[in-house]
Amino acid sequence: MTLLSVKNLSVSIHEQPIIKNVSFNLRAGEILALTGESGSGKSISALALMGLLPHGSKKEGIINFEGKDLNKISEPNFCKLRGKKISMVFQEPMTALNPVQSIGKQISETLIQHKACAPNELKNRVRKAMDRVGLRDINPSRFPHQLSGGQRQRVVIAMAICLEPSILIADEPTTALDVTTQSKILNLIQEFAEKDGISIILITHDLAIVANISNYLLLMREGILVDQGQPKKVFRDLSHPYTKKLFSASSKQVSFRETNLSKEKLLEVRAVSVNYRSHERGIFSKGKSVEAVSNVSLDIRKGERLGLVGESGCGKSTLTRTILGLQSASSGYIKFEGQEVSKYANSFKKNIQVVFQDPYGSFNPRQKIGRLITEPFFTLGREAPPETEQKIIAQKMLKEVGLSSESIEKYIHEFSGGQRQRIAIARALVIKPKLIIFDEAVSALDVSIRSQILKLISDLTERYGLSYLFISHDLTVIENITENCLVMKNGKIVERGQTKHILRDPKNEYTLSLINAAPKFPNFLHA
Amino acid sequence: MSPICGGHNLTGIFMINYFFRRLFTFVLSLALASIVIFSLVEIAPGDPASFMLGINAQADTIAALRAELGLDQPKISRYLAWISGMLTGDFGISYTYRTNVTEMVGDRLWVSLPLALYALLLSTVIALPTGIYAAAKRGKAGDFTVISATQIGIAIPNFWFAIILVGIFAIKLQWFSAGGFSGWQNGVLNGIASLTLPAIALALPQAAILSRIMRSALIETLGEDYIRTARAKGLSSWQTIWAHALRNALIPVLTIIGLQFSFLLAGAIIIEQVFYLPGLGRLVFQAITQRDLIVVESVVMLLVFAVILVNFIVDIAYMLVDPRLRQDSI
Amino acid sequence: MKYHFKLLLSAGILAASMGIQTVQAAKTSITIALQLEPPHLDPTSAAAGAIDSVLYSNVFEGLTRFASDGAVIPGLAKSWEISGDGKEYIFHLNSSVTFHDGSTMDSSDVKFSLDRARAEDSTNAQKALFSGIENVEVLSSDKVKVTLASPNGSFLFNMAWGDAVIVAPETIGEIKTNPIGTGAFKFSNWVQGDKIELLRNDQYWGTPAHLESATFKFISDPSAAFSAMMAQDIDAFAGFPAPENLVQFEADNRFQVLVGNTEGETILSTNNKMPPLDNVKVRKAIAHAIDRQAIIDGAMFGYGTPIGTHFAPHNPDYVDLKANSNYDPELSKKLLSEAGFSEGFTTTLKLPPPSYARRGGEIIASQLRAVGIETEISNLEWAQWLEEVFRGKDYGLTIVSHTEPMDIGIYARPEYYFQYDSSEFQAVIEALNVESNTQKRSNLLKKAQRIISKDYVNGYLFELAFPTVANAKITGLWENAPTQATDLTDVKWTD
Amino acid sequence: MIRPSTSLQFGILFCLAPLAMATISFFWQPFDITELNISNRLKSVSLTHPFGTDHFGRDMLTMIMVGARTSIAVAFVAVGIGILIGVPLGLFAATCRGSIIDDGVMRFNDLVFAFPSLVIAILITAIAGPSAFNAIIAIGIFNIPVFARISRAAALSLWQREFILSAQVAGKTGFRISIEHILPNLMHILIVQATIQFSLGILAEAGLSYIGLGAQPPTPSWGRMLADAQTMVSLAPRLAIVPGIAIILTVLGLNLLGDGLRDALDPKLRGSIKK
Repeated sequence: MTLLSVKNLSVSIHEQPIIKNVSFNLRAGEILALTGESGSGKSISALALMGLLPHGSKKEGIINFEGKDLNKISEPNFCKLRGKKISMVFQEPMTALNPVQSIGKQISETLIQHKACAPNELKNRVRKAMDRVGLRDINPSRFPHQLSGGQRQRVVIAMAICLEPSILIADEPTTALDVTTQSKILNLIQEFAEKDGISIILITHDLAIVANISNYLLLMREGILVDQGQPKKVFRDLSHPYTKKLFSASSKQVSFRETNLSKEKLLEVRAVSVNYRSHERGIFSKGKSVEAVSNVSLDIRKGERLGLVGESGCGKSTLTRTILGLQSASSGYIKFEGQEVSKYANSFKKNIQVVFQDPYGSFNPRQKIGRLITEPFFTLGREAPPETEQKIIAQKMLKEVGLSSESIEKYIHEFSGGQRQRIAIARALVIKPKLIIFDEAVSALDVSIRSQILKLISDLTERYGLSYLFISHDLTVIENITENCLVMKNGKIVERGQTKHILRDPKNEYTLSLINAAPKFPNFLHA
Repeated sequence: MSPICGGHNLTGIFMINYFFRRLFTFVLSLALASIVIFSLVEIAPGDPASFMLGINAQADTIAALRAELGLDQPKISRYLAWISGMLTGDFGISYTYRTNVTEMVGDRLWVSLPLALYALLLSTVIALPTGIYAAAKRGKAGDFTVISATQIGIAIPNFWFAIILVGIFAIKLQWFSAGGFSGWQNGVLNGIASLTLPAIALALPQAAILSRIMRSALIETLGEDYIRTARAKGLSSWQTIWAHALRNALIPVLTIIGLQFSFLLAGAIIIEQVFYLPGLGRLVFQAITQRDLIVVESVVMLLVFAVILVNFIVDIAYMLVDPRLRQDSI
Repeated sequence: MKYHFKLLLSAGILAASMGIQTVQAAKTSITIALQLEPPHLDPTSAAAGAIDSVLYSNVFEGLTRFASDGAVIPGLAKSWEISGDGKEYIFHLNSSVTFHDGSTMDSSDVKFSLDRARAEDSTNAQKALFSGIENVEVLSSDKVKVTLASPNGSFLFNMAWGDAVIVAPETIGEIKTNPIGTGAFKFSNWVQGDKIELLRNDQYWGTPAHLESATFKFISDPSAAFSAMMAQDIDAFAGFPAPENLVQFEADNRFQVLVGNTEGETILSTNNKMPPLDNVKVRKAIAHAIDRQAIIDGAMFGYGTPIGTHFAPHNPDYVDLKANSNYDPELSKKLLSEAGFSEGFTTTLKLPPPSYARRGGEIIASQLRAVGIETEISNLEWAQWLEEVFRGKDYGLTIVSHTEPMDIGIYARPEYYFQYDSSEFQAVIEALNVESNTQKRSNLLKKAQRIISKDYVNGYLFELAFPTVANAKITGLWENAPTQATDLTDVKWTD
Repeated sequence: MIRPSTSLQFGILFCLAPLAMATISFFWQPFDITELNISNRLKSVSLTHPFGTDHFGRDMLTMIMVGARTSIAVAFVAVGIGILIGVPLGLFAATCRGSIIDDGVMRFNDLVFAFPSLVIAILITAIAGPSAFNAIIAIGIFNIPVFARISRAAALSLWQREFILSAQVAGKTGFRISIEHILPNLMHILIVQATIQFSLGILAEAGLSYIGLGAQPPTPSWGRMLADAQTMVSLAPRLAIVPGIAIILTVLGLNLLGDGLRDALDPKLRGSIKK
């Protein structure tokens, strides 16, 4: 039975077309996956279905729901549908809740708005909805900031399903969450479809999730529906070239040549702990201190490619900052090529570089690429080559990372995310360091671009004989690009060893849960 | 900062702790302010005794008066006497008026405080609805009208506006008196009537500023994710504004209202001059020209105290409005 | 019902209706505005003219007093005898004079008042007035003898000043906030920064006042003064601060405008010790560079009488010496080059707050510039002016109105801020001080005027006018201001 | 709503007019305003005197032109003081974020904010005498915390950005990073704030001059013209209206300029559609 049918839906914002002529049907109890890379228009499609497009947008086409065209019904009537018949869950649980209202109040709002129950029943209904989404132990009088990200997402889901809507639109509901939390939330969503017969429109960029839980998939690219069908069939046939490209990027292993490691230690981290002082302090008492990194030791040998896996808040960023000398360790020491590292030692700084996660925040938007890339030369001090030579090196480096040498005169906003990450790599390489730290360097990138960047990293490090520490929350990335790896949890290293071994045969329970939770393409595809 | 530590006890302890920390800086600021004020006033050239006795006075007469006023004491002991007096609520005796400063300030506050509150009320009553309206209608004609009006409102000097108000409503139409204050003992309505024109003159630019801040705070809040969440629950856009956006948007607005209050209390000097109101501003202005040092010091200190107190209250009020602040540090 | 109706009325309409009520109720009371508020209410311990403006003759009286034309007439003393050597004065006091607190005023109060004013620790701003007194003796309850160290021709005049009023020892402690005098009005209430209220003294020893009550309001801002008068919030304004608005009041039949004369000689005070102003030629050049009429027109909108010396033109002893310093820029330039300043020079012009000084200063600066003298104008508050100019003598030129009556004697004080030191002049004043013969006094005064005029001590501009704006139905207000007083004893409403 | 370009256009137009008048007055003035011609006073609007003459017989148009110089100069220098002291202070505080110094700078800000600005301005002129220079100081002092606060807040968020981390990795000092990376990135905020403070400065100058504490004769300023006109409002209203409108239009222009610049300089709006 078709619950919702969309015909020729087009949306433009400020005269700029965002989605063009999208048509699809949603049947009862189905999980429809809407997928595509960033900018493909999947979120806008969802908002169009909800009638919540941003200011200045125009939509055309027909959205048929229960015999009515949602594009035509009045705003007050649409309000009666939202939350009751069609509800939505958003990507960012951290900001999706009103910070100054208790969660119970926010959940009950859906009930009150649609006059679903008598006031004296409200409490029970809220409790029931919270129990349903797995918040059995949480008091409804809590405020959002007192909950973890996963718990908040459950609150948002509770608000969305407490009136048992026909359709639940979930817009990247797990992207902002840790992998272990992600699988639990996905299970919950799946349950709604199976047990309660709620039709789900799941928006995600992750093809593995699509393959695992959806009944039907729609693949969008630049506002156009390019491929659709049952996931099993779509992924097996890979008839559309774009589908094929995406699929191989998500699943393919980067070619990775194993090298012989020398015994020589490049970086030696010994028993390093880092304490943070909490800001909550009294007038007379100092704040209690929180241990972000606890007794961590690690070595990186010359030519070694080491991975560090951990979920958010595990202390990996603090560790990076400590290694980079931006943060001082409370105890332990760090040696580079056998010499203890102090914060200001330039001999060390010129041999280490870093690539950060956010391609948008990594560059000063007011400087030209040429200046941005040559910034690391500053570490060389008087040894730095003259400016003209720096420019030549910069141009060469840009070519190495696959950009034209004219880019040197451009500003950073003229580049896409992937290109920016290439520039970041060029910047890291420009002074030929011995060690590079990649801090979640590909996490913000779309899957097809991610595989390109990973390949570039792999190629370049091989060519320059670099060692690196690759930090990521994503096991599949680590698997593809490191030979050894460490697993970190709550500031401690819980497991270490060869990446292959760890992934195949984890010793630690936490590592195991990480591996199990990571979405993988189901076996039916490999058959 | 860990997300799940917020038991009620902990929160309570934190709040008390926070309160005392703020109190500490509050007192420190006051102490610093008192030193600054005292030094500023002391280095001002001009002697209260010579001022009072005029051009025919003899040197011994001036010396006698200086002794009578205590001006022959060393600066440090005068400062300490002033501070310890203030702490016990005794602001000293005015050099020129020869009356208790506490009483004098008290009398003036009966004009300045109602005037400030009246102007603040007017400005809030005008600004909040227009700001909310403009935010709700952003990009449309209504928004344009409000924005244009506020732009002009900000640009008009309030004393200039005051002169025009007097010209129209006091001299031409004779609806209101041109100034002065009839006193509360002649009836509350009388008092309010004599404060109406000054309050309007003071409120206009304040309302324009507040309206703009209300608008932009609300627009910013309306862009938050939780607004979309609320809309997805089925709330209409007006319901969303009332139930979710307004309370969050009110936080910056509250700050500005706090600042405006202290500004209105102290900044009405020119308006008080135009309407010859016996308010605090005119008192301090007059005291400066007459070198009535003790009055200047005490009133300025009182005004600074008011501002710091309002900030303190606003800070504490934040904590009550925003549950996050009860735990996180600021 | 009525109450509710009232509440529903807008504040504006209410205020308007109240306005009508005040007009009807105003027959026996008056609201009169002054520019300056008294700092406190003791006329015997401050220079502030504002104290006299409210209290002189209304609340406090002296042995003698000024009449509205400036003549010295009997006050609390109904008559007096002067000994042949001019050193002893016996005053006969009016009997049945009581203070407002009911106690009688007798010769012991007179002794107390005069002794207090001349005491070592006195804070009387005009202590010099009493310096010649050697002894005060109570002869009987209504007779008091004052002995002077040397004869003083202006002693009776001095006793008419506000600083010489008679106060009672029992009430002196609170005089600054609760003045108890013998006048036709008693002090009732003071709302600081706003107004002072007086009530009729029904036990007054003399002719009782017509008004039952009077309110003095203080409006310092000239434009507020205009608005308040125009909106009829006040019934009269004594010493209206904005002469430019007088035309409008004159044209409006709701109002009357009284322009009286004052004792205020407005002069371009000159530092006679500061080069090049120590050169009499330079001072003469300045005097001829000034166009008095332009200043009177520009700064005072035509109100003011040009003067050529430091003397009030309405005084019978006045000599018209304007011709000594007629407007003649060419002569001025010539004098400058004779003095060796053909290229001109630069000096300072420090201006106190009143508009005659601020506006007049701008005009004078422009007139001096025309003959080559540059002035650096700086505007000072009174406190600064007293410190810098008056006491510090750090100035070249300044403009100020000397409002004390008969104050030509200041030119005899070489340490005075003009720093004029002329033995010839000093001798004249010394002679004057001991002279009580009227004709001889007159000759001496005329001589004194001529000396300072030919020495060009200061630039003599104009005698300050004293404009009073009042409701057309009020009579009995003083037109002139022989001293700073707003005598209400004779004021009444006509229908 | 006014589209960014519209408000920018109007803003530039309204700001250029007084600027042009001020500039022209340096080379050419319709009349000599240092020469007072009392007999010519209070002449009403005519061809020779488009705005009439004032109480000293000076040409009002010339007064407005020359007055623009003072008003603009006072506001401009006062903003300059605020920027030159406030911005380094704010940047310094942000560089030492969390430390005692940062705390001290913030407390200093609060303290200055706590003082009633007008009262302090009056005190300053009581100490140093009224003059345009002292008005500048009085207005400038209160600009310091404004700029310190906004530059600190903006710098703090910039310090969290990863490009600052890269600069730190490159071994650059906090001072150098502040100059090279932080300052250019908060320039647009500073420019917008400067236009706002500029307009407030013009209003403040007018207010101070109105009570006689601003520019001193013979220097004309718009505020002083208003002060001179206050008792003549009923006699010749244009004496108050002309400088009043000059002030309003300039302040309006600066505010529109600020709004327009805010939109035009906002990096979020550049190169991509706003989310």
